[in-house]
Amino acid sequence: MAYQVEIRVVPRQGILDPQGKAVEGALTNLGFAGVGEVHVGRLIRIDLDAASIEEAQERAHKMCRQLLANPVTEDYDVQVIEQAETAP
Amino acid sequence: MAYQVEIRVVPRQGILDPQGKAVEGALTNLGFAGVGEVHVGRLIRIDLDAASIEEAQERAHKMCRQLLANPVTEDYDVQVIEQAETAP
Amino acid sequence: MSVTPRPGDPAITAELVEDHGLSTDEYQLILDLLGREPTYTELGVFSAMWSEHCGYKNSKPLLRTLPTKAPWVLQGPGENAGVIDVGEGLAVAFKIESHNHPSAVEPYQGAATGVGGILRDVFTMGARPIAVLNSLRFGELDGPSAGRVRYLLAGVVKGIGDYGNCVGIPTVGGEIYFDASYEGNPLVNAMAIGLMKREELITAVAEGVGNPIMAVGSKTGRDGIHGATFASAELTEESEAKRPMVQVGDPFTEKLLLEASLELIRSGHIVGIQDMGAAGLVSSSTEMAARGGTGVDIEISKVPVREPGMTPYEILLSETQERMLVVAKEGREEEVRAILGRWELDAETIGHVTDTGNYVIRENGAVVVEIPGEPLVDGCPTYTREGRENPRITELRSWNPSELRPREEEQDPAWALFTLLDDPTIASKRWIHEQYDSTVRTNTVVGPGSDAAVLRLRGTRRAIAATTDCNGRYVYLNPYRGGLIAVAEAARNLVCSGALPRAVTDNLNFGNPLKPEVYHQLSEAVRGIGEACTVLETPVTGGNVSLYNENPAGAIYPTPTIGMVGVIEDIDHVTTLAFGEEGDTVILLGRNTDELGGSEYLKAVHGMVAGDAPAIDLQEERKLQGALLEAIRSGLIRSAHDTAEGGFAVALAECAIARADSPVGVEVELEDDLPPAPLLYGEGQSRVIVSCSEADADRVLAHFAASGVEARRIGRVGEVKGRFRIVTREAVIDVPVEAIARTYYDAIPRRMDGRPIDVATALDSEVFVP
Amino acid sequence: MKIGVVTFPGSNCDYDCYKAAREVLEAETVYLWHGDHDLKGVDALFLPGGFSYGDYLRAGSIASLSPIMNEVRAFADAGGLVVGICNGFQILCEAGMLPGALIRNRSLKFSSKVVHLRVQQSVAPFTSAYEVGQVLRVPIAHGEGCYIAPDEELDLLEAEGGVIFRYCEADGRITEAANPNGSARNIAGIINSGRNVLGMMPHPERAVDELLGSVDGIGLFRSLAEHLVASPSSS
Ligand SMILES: Nc1ncnc2c1ncn2[C@@H]1O[C@H](COP(=O)(O)OP(=O)(O)O)[C@@H](O)[C@H]1O
Ligand SMILES: [Mg+2]
Repeated sequence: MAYQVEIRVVPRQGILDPQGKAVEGALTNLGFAGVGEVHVGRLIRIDLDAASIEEAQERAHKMCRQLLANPVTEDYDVQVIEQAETAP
Repeated sequence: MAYQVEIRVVPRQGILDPQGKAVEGALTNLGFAGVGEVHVGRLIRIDLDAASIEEAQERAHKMCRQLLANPVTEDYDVQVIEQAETAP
Repeated sequence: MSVTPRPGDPAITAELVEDHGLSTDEYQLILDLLGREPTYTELGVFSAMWSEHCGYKNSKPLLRTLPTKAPWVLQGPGENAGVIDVGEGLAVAFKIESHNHPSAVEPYQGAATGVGGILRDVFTMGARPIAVLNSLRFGELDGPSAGRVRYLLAGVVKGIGDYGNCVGIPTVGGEIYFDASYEGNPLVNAMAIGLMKREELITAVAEGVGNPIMAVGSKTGRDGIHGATFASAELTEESEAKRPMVQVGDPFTEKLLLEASLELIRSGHIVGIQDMGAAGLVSSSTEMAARGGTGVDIEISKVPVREPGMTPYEILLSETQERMLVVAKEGREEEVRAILGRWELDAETIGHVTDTGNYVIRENGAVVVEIPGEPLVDGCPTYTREGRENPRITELRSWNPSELRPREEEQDPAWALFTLLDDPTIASKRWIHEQYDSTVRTNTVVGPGSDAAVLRLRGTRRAIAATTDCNGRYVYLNPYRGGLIAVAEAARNLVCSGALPRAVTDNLNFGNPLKPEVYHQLSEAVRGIGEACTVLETPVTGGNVSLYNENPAGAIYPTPTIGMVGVIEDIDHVTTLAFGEEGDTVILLGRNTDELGGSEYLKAVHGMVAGDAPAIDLQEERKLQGALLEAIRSGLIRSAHDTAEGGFAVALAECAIARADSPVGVEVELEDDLPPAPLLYGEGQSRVIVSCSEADADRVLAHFAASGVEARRIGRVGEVKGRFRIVTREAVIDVPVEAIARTYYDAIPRRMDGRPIDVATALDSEVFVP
Repeated sequence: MKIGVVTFPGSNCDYDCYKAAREVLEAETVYLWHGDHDLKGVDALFLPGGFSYGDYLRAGSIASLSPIMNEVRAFADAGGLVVGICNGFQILCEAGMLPGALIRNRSLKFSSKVVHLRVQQSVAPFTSAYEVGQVLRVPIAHGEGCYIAPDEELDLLEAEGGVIFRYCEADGRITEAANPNGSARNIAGIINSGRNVLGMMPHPERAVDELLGSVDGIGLFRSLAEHLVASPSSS
């Protein structure tokens, strides 16, 4: 089965996030009202073949632990959706 | 009203994505099976005060056009959810 | 063989031909050449090869007039890069290349891929890149369009930095000017320098019938299709729409390609290698064949692609970056693959060299392109256009400085100086070059911030110096003089650093050559460059032509950027602009003049661009440079800096504040009987400020007197953080040197830092912030 | 004495490290390939600067999983000396061989210039040739050199004497202005609790030649050599 995995990696709460800070300032500079905290993270999309959605899930989490997220500074979450079998 | 805006910025379809390529290679080298195309983008989370969800939406799109996404090389989408009124 | 149009190819109509930038006469030429109608694919091939970018339609006749030979020139124009002998068995390859139009559309990627391309041009000659320089032009950093300019500047600088830093080649120098004439059409020229042993020189030829042709590096996508023709058309609203898929740089793959290519070249398994640059596979394969006097036969379906359903047209014209074409020796494919594999790169054999002299492309066996190679490469018609100076400029030039009334603020003689030091074109470029790794590879003896960059040559006592220079405003006001001065200043910058100027690579950035006023600028500037290169013995070994640089307001300032390389015989001769010790004697070489035309002072203080470019006498210049180099070599000179934009006062300030954290005071007196403005800020040529120890002063003065070069003691170097003092007959400037330094170093940061655009750039989102 | 310099795809200071080791220590120096599992019996290891795998995910993250890193880890566990410079430091953190992480400079810009470093301690094996409080002039060139770690981790690091270099003013004062990238507590270089693994963002290998402006990096190589001579490595 073909799955579309989406992984969202964000700076852990309380960890310095220079990009978030900068964007926050910039948006306010540009005159946007009501801007509170801003955080900038990474979005990773993976086309993944797996036997089942559970397997895809499980494999994606392994990828995050091993490579995609830094346990010291980042949190992540994984979403897996089944892919429509339409040709590209 | 307090809203939580989530913006996902990804390389435009068909454009070279060296980051995605590198991650794809790394995952395969690590022995992960079934890995197809990989794309790496940006995830931006913004706490936003706005009168209505429409207004929040509209403002978020403006932010993308002005600052957060590059119309030449990137596509983006915006999701706005209402925030539980629990203190941070 | 019969050529069959592909099913689904558009019919060849007059419009289609025109869209491909080919005139009716040129199209007729194609018909005669083929004896039939070209296929759509063939039309694409011709349009690329006969574009300005590849065919040099409007510049070739002019370029032929440039001097290209000298005993030390190992490789002149026509190859990927020029090569000169720098002694002790070493050779240096260098070339400059423009990426103006891509950078106008997408500054970050445009500039990054510009650096990538020029690096490949150098290492495909067998040289390891050791340095990059960049020559930039933008609109004004103040005023209505400042937002757009910030966006372009931030993106371009980050693009150059990210690419060079990642590949690990130090960016050691360059130049940058801000002027409204570049609004909407910035100039981004990158120059790369590589080092090799003389015998390692290799040229990009496809020789040996039967030898396999291999595609190496990134898979081909739809990037930048028709970039070459794109680069040969004016930027208009439509061109925004016509915009091809933006080329994205991949410096990591470039680094692998660099290492693998050098290994391949040394391995002896290949006969030729070339970058797939502008017009990608087409130009690389045809040019290699033409040089070898051979033909090629390529099966397009073998080319590795990134996207499904790509047509031969797209594959041939794609400008996907980080790709190379390799001609291997027959039967050595496996060895070649082994070397590339080690660097995690793939190679596909896509065709072979033939003796037919024809350029043949097949799609699954069916011939879709068959064109005689020689005329395809060299048959591009060239034109000598008519040139006529725009009368407006003739009139501007006749403006007479004595009409100028000083401004109120000039009551305070220091005011104009501070105004100039705060002018981004003059101010410190630290904000820019601190984003460039200038010390990687540990050869950078003098990095950004002096007149020229200096790189040591390991294993010898030698070094090379490099600079890029061109004052477009001079060329605008007087193309011929402007051309002379661009070369003279580059050479002067090298000499000030202790180097003997050796050779030039030039980047001719001009407007639309079909306009007589532009063609006039082009031909006159080239005449000046040629003359100066001849007198100063710095032949042109290559370069790049970028025409159609226009914006709705008209053409940019004509900007023939001169990249020059020189040789320093002994590392002890390396000299910078920074004043040495307190008490050192300050000496002025050359003559102060009454000129103000085309000066930065006129523009920054009076908002005027007028007058004639400064006069220059090449023989005087040559004498000055010869004498200065002798003095430096004899170890008498502690610092040297030529006067340039901002004139004497700014040059003196630059010597005093060169060390940002410990600026030194200086006191000088000028007795010249000249009005303050031209004396302090005029840009009269052939002047250099040198310093030496008090004890050596008389010997230095005697030396220059003996060489027939005007030289006079004008003052002494003061204490660290002392006063900056200039006394003239009519005015006295006396300010703390730290104030000078602050203004000079803050000018660009205060206009750039902490602004939204800064953030957009950091996010690599590169969005235009109005 | 034999020194090894690991080359990862995208390393670009391997040559500078190699030259520095060669010329300063006159020691036999060899390149080690990321894909190999062989350390060729070296006595000390350098992980050089550069952009391994383009630093396309997080700086050093992909390289930290290279085959040779298993040997590097084993070598360090056995007490072998490992020095990570710039990208090498990032790789060591990503590999978990040093605490903390290196993120985007506070300025969000790549920063290339000469900075001042205060030597926090003069101890074997890496800094015995320096005085405590000595101020060094050493180049930096990085975009992701902001060192961070949870506060308790930092406290522990300080308590163990793990902080080796701090960014400082020319006169040695530790100030915010002297901090080029926003690193926590101006930290520029640290060692592990085993005191045999060093990571630092500045480039000592670029400061070993008067001609290039500074020789303040030599001390690091000397210290390392002294230690190796005094106590030949187990590996
Ligand atoms: N775009 C740039 N990139 C790197 N260095 C630059 C750039 N622009 C200017 N510089 C550096 O700033 C210094 C001053 O430049 P410039 O005023 O053009 O010198 P000069 O007038 O002597 O040619 C030079 O050392 C030059 O290398
Ligand atoms: Mg100069």
